[in-house]
Amino acid sequence: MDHVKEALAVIVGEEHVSTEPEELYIYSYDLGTTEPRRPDYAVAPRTTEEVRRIVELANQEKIPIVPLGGGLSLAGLAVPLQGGIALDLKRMDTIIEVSEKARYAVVECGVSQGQLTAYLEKNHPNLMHSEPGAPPQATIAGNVAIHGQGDLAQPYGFNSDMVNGLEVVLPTGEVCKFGSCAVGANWYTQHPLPDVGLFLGWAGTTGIITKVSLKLYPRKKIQGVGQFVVEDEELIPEIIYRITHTEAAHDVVAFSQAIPPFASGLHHITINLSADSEKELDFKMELIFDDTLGEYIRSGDGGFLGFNRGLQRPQISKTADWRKGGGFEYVGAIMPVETYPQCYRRGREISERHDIPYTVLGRVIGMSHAMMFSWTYAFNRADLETIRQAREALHETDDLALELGGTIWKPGIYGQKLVLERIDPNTLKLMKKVKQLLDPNGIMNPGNWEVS
Amino acid sequence: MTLTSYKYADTIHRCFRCGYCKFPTNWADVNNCPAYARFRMETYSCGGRLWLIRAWLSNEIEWTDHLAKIMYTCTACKNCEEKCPLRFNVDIMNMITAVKGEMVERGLIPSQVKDFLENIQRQGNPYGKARAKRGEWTEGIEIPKYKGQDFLYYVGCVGSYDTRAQETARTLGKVLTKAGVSFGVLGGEENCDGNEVNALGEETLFEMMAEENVTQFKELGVQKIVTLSPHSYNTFKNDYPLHDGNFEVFHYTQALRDLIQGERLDVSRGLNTRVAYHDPCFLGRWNGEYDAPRMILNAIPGIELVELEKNRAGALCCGGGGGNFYTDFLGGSESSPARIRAREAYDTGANILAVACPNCMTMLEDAVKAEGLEDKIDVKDISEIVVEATGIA
Amino acid sequence: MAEILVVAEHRQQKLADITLQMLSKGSQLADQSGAELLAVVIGKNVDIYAQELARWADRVIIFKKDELEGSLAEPSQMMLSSIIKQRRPKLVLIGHSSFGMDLAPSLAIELGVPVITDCIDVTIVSDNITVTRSIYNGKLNAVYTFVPSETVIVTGRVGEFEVKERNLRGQIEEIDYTMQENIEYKKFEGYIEQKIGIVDITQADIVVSIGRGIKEKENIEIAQELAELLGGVVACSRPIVDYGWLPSEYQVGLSGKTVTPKLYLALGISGAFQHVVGLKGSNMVIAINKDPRAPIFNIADYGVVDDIYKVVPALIQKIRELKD
Amino acid sequence: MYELKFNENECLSCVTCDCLTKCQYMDIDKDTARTEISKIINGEDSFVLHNCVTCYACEEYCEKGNHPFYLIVERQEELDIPPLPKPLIRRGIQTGIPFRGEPDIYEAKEPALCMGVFSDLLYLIQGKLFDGLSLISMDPRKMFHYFCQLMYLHYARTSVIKERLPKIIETIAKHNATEIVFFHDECYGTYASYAPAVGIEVPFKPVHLFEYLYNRLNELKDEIKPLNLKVAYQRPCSSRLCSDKHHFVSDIFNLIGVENVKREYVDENGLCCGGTIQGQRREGSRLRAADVQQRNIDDMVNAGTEVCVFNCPACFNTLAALVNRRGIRPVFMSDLCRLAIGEEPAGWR
Amino acid sequence: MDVVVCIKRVPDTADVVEIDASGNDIETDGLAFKINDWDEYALEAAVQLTEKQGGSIIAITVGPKEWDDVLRRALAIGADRAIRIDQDMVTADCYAVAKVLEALIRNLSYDLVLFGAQSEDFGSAQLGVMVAELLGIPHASLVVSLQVDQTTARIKRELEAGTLEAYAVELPALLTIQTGINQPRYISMAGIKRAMSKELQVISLSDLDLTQETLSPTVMLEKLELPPKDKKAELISGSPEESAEQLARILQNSGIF
Repeated sequence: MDHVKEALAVIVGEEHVSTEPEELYIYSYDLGTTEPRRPDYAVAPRTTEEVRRIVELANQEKIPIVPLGGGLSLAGLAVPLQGGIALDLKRMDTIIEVSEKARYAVVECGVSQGQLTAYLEKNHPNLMHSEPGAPPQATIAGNVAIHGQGDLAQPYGFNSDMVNGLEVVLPTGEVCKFGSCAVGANWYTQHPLPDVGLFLGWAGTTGIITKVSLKLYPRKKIQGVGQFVVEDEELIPEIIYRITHTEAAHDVVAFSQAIPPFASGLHHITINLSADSEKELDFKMELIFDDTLGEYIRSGDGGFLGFNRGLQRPQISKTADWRKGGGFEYVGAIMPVETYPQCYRRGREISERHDIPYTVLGRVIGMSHAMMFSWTYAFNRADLETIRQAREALHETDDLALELGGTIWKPGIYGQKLVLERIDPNTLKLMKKVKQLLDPNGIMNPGNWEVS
Repeated sequence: MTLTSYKYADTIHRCFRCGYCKFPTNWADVNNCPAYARFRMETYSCGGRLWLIRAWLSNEIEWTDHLAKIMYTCTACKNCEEKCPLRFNVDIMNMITAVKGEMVERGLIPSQVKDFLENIQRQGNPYGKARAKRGEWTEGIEIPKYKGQDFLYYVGCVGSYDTRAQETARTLGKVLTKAGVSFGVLGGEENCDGNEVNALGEETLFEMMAEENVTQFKELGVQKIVTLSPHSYNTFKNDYPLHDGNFEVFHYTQALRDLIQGERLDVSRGLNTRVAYHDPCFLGRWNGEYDAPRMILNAIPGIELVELEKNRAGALCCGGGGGNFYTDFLGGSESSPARIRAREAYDTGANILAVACPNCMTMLEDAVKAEGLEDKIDVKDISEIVVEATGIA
Repeated sequence: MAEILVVAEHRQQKLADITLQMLSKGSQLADQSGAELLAVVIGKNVDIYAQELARWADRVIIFKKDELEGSLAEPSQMMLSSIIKQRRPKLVLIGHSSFGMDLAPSLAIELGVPVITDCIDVTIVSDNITVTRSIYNGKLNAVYTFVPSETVIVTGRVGEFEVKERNLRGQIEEIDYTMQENIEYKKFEGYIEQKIGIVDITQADIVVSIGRGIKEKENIEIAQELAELLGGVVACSRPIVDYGWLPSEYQVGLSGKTVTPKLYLALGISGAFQHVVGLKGSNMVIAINKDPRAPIFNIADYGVVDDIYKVVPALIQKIRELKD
Repeated sequence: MYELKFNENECLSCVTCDCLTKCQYMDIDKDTARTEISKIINGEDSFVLHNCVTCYACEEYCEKGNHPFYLIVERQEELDIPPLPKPLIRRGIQTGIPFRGEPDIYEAKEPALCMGVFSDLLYLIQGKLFDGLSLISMDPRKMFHYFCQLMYLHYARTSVIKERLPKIIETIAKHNATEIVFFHDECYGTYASYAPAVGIEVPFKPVHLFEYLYNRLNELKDEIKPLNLKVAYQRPCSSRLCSDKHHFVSDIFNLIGVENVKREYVDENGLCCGGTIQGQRREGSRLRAADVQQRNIDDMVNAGTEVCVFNCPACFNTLAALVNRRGIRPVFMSDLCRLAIGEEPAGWR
Repeated sequence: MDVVVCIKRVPDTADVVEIDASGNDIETDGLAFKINDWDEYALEAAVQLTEKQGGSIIAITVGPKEWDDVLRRALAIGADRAIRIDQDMVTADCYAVAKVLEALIRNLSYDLVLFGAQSEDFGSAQLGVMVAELLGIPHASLVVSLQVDQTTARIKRELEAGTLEAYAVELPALLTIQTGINQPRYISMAGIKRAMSKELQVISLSDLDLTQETLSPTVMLEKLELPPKDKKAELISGSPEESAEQLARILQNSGIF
């Protein structure tokens, strides 16, 4: 047995480290189009201390570490581009604390979105967190590490804006806390101390987030989704502007897709509402669907499709089966809401050029401050040609996003390159300094955000 | 090697590995895949398995003992089929069983599975105990041999050989007698039902066993069967018809429910206690019977039935399915599914963890002990609870 | 005068224990039946064994052949058959060892005399030799006699015959034997020594040993845990090595190591003799096994008939409690 | 091209004008009715064309078996007075496009039952009542090949119906069943009423689900245990196309021993579920629908309804949750019947 | 590389073995029978050899009709054909059996003859070596490693105390195989069924020019008896926890901790 494996086994226990071809195979794959790359070790630690010791070891041995939670980024961020240790953090799944009154939850990095949702439903029915559309095994920490957004993005912004504090294992092995928790025991605020921006959005290249304190928000008794449909994409920015102006909606998402046919060429806007009473609900419904959108209905340009109570849990993975192919990947970009019409038209062109049924979606972030616009490309895992097509389409879309004045969210290698080419040189310099300072041996998820 | 024969070669790539297969009905944790709960590496999740099968089919990985073990840690609990949002989900079990079949054909199976199947071939039970001793569980009690009564009471291997499960088998015998049911057992002439053999991928062996049993049942004029084990129930009900064995099959909880509702079994004596019921996979997810056992428990005065957090279609498997009650790939750890389940049961505050399957019984009773909870919660079979409620000594 | 011949076995400048066991049995039988005990030793500078052999045997015959190496079954057969033909001993005793297994059957065929192997007892009553064998994995004994024959060959099970010191001064004679053929068809290529593992189980005071009953490789951990708790080491019986779950240096028994600990804790070990011979020297043997009929219970001081998974974790817990 | 068979003279000579005077969504007296009808007949604009909630009821009100509703809808299309906003109409029309390959055509044994576009509701036709039926349109991916299209009456797009329906009929006919029970009475209405009305030929005999249920229940009479429930029936718009079958509702209720509560909005006066109204273009449609639903459910509650019985999955989708919130249990007729013969339908738990 | 593998059918003694009325045989009613463990390793070794370098495998045995099942199994494992000498010799002495086998093998073409090192039932571990001597070919017992080229077998024998010894043995040779030399594969029911089509030849003693007389025994089984329970463990009873409790005390009192 090689000495690194032995050392790892001492840290996490024999059962939680593997060099077997099977584990290495599975951890070499992302669910998207990224080429696989085998790690040398698959390791599943249980505690921050174990993570710390693994990082120490990796520094001595100069072995890369690639942390992953759900491993669902799709952009290949969890593929060990330069081998090393695939660090599966899902065993670190304790929900440490929920503060009902201060509305926050402290969780270990392996806690999944679904786990927190279920936990809150059961124990804190008046609280909710901003849950992304990803499958429920996506983790809280992974999501903030890539600036994810969830179904509360419209009123409250990015999930990474909801961070109250972090515990991070630095690439050199120190364990640091950020936010109020660094001073006292409480995890109730990130400010006014020096901010934690050195780790959010870095996709695990500057450290391993081991604990997160996440803001929670009021969850009202009645949850529901209203749907509004328009034919003319040009209307979308204005409609979104008006809806957000009411401050009465939660999640606001506009989408259009080729399959199923009913959605083709149309734009569905889903509007999540919540209320504690029928009265409040009626008021909000009237405010949005009659007062705000009524004129579109009367003119015949927009249609009210109805309102359903209860929140449908998103099952985005169904997209993967459209071509009976078990795969899809998307480019998500943070775009100005005004660009929705071009995003739709140009995206549709790209899809049709690569003959992939088009799927586009814009989720409003903040009060129309921005939207996360995604172009999704399904492929057939068993058909390399379709994977190649999808990959091309994705790259063209990366270019498009920047061309339209947007920024790519959780870009893969190709997108990262584009961003770094365009980024302000001084910012780039600073990023280099930060990276070199934090990760002198360059062991953290190397190949990603390679600024040096 | 390429598995030209592999039946699902053109669908297996459709798994996206999104991970729904790991979840209970609510999303409380990712531990509802027993094997994944035990080992917590992606390879042991249903998705991991499907990807590995595909990799094996396409020669991306070689066969290894480890690969075989990963496949055989699947307890065939069907949680994945229940939770997978994609349309091919109905085939997931078959996909895994089929690859086990390939391994069986090549003889590439873990030693424990080899022992299991060879013991079956030799002695007709997984334990390798003497075929001749199969009837011994009936010693010391009045239990009629089957000769044309209304019901054949089929006990199965675990009930026939496992000392704890033997008690259950005898108890159920008493209850049926008390209710005046006309039934009989095969005792030493009983043969293994083959449900696990099938799940382990030994298709041909299973077919032989099924055909032998069908012939025997027909010769004896069997029409209705009541089984102790949901595993037997499952294969009699769903597989035997394909081997021209069409019998009216009941799991004993269905029979007891009818007896109680038909007032042939008086449980009015009652039992003052708190009971949590564990759904066996082969009764629940495999055959959709979630209510019969609950109806029985609810019919007993004094019993407060509480639900485990994961119940019905979202129940966590005891880890004993797919032969694992014998091969025990998931044993020996705090994260063994049975021990997780034992802790969940304890958290409900129940005094009794009720089971309706001899495999669950042995798995969970051991787990309760391993967790040091034996003074806090008893594992009892529903028939044993009924016996107390009827006041049969 | 009638003779009983014991074939001495040695390897790497050491006389095998089995030889002393055979000599002890042989001399006892010789006394009873008023026969002479003859010890024969064959091989490379075997004169070094002469004195020791002479303490048991009335006569020691040495075939010194320095060109001979390895376990010598074939050359031994040649020389033995010659001397047996010439001296006609009534009984030839050989250890049922790797050496004896290679030698005895073919020797018997060559001489056309009866042979019974792996005996756990030999008696001579009024010239009739009776032997007992242990069969069906220790579940039964079988008693055998021979058809009348000038010479019979018996091989004795290792560890079954107690060594009783004697202090004769048997006479030593060296025979110079010239081999008609030198053995081309079977070339010795050397010994492969057991690599000493990380732990040397032969030196341990406490041995927690696991057998087939452990069922699953991962479960070795609980044995490990118990061993560590008691400051001992883990060992195992043959199946565990055959499964490839532990390297062979952890194996106790005939083909493995012989251990002499204060405590030998046998977990899920049935107790086949090949294993049991390796732990005879233990002060205390405790066995935990599901099967009440497991032979291990015949040699253990204490036994628990139960599943090791139920008992061992509980035991670990209890020991912890008692410790603090 | 297919032509609506509408007898103008008979209509113009009508004394009652029930079609409009009985309308529950427009308050119209006889004289206004007469003038508006003649406008409609002559292809002129009329407020009726704008205010119609497309509830189908006038098809039933018309004593002469003329087709006032079909006429209204044709005129709405001709004069481009769509009752719904454009995007909803386009969405609706696109919904009917099959996109998951061709259906597999097999010989259906008699009696056959066609699920139409409700293939994923197979759980509603389980048990003894449906034993031995051979099913048509069981695959949700192929169900739009069996879509009766009549929904487009709500969209004022009879052109689409006329264009697509023959192909659909052809597909169903390929299964070679002479008698076909239709799960949804919108399908039944299509083949029993609409197709003949516009002269599309139907080569099989449609059977109404309730008629089938009623007969099966009679066969299983001795297994029926009276349910003793107080029920209200939510009449779907399409049942107005086959009012001759409506009596089976009460026949079945009598057979299975449930009490059809006395209430205002029953039978001829039944109210629309509001599903289509809420999306209409006309000012205040959403609130109008809410009001209709409110009145409908209040009426059920006041009549002491325990169970609200549905035939149409669309009504069920719009109303089930609402009635439930008012303590009334929503259930499909088929499940209610299964309950009566001692089965335990999944929909009941 | 042509290999002859000699196999035996033995009772599955998982459960208790009882002595029958005669006193010198066991009660076979209700016993299941199987191929001798060691022989399965021998067959696997043969199959692995021929899989690598081609050649054929003949499985042979001496026994009555029922013994066909182990030959079928051998065929399923990979033997090309099988021969059964139709003669019940379960209680006969090894010498006689050796003579019969030798008479058969002598007429077969082979480079290698493999036996299991011993049998599960009587375990005399002598038959193979006797046959070798009768055939006049080199032999080695307790083989735990085997590599073969055209003329030689490179083998390792298992000695005591974990030591092995290596030999180069000229072919043709006879080896007795020790467990652990390989991992015998599982034989599926389908495999056994397929093997039904393979040739299973049955011959009689006379076919080998042997008579009962030539097989007169050299040793006699007088009786079977239960082994004396010299020393029996003091059994600790009770629930796992109770026994654990007692054990812990015993260990503590004897100063183990």
